Amino acid sequence: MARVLLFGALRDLAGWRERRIEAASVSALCAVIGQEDAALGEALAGKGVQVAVDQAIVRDDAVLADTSEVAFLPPMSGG
Amino acid sequence: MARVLLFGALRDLAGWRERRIEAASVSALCAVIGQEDAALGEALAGKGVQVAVDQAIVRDDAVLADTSEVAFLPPMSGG
Amino acid sequence: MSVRLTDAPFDPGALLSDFARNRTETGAVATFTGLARAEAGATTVLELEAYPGFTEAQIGRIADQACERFGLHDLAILHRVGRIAPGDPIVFVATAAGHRRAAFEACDFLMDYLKSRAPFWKKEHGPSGERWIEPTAQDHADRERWGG
Amino acid sequence: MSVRLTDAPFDPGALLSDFARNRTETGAVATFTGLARAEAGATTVLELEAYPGFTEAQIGRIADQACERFGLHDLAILHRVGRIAPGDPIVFVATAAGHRRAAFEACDFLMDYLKSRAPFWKKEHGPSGERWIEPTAQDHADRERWGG
Repeated sequence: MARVLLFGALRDLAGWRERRIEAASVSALCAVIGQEDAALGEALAGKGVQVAVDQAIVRDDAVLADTSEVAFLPPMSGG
Repeated sequence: MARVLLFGALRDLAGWRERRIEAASVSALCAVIGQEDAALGEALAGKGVQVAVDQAIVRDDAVLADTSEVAFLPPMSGG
Repeated sequence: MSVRLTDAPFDPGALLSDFARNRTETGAVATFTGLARAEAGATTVLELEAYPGFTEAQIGRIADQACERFGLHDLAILHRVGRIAPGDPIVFVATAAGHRRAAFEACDFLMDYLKSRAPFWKKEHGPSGERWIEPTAQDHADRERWGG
Repeated sequence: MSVRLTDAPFDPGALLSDFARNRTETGAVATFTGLARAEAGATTVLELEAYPGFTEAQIGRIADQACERFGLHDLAILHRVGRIAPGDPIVFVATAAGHRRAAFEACDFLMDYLKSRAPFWKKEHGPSGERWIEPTAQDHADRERWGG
């Protein structure tokens, strides 16, 4: 099962920061999450949200392994 | 007699840093200095040399008092 | 070159002292320090979140770009995470170059990147609640000055 | 606002520590430190001369202009005079503003002025003798970016 991490506003919306979820790809993972929490599913597909698998930015069709770390990154702002 | 100050390359050229010289105006002062040291006189009239009387930048026809401090300022470079 | 995160308060002056020391060919050191603003009481605490490992790596890539683009001799970036009180430093960037134009521009470039592209998420806590901050239109426009 | 000359070595970091402390509405502090370069052994000592009183007053006028033009909260300028060894700081400029663009631009503006218009005279001493330094064409072009 992939290790799923949420950051920023996504974490507040979901009410969790980290979970293990079974999915074969990023898009499949988003579908699983969306079935359980429609608002979160919509937010994950929202404008400006990037996805990193094992700390590299990927496209939505990226394949997941059992040991993958998947992070959903809303718009960033430092400094 | 006015107190005359030289800075930067002008001081090296003249071989002095400060002298008292009698003159009624800046242009008269330059003439007095030029009679004694032609190279220095030419340098004082050179491009980019500014003149300050009592720490304010003036034109060459500025009048001098007995207590005036006259400074010849070659091109500046800090930092 | 140093890129670090810290969850403890830091003194930007101590970082500059270290950074400027023992440089005999560096004519120019520019720094930027970002401080948490109180916004006249509207912000009581700023909360900064990073993605440990990923955040440093992403900043490191931009730091490499800056070194090459501006011919830097060195740079240092320290970014605070966690809960930050008004007046405390959030970020410190220092750049070293032969001449001042490169040092200034590289520092400016790095800050524009940190403000709008670096993996941080920022929440303001205040008397009227909390809100997540996103880069402003100005932040995006600032970054676009550099292309890419 | 502080504008000072010193004939003793100084630590730019100590100045930044003081400058950045106790500011709860200043989001941005930019600094510039100019260091004497060894020029690979060609320069053994840099000698900086000022016109005491006049020099501080002239810098002060430009500092006032910078405060108004960029809406600064504060600024500090310390300029070394006398004989300066390679690696030693020559000048330190710090600017404080609400946001980073104003802090960066004011710091840049002040340095362009100091390089080409402030009443200092600079001589390089090296193994091949000594020479007076005048502003470069680049220094003049840099200053002209700001008008006036």
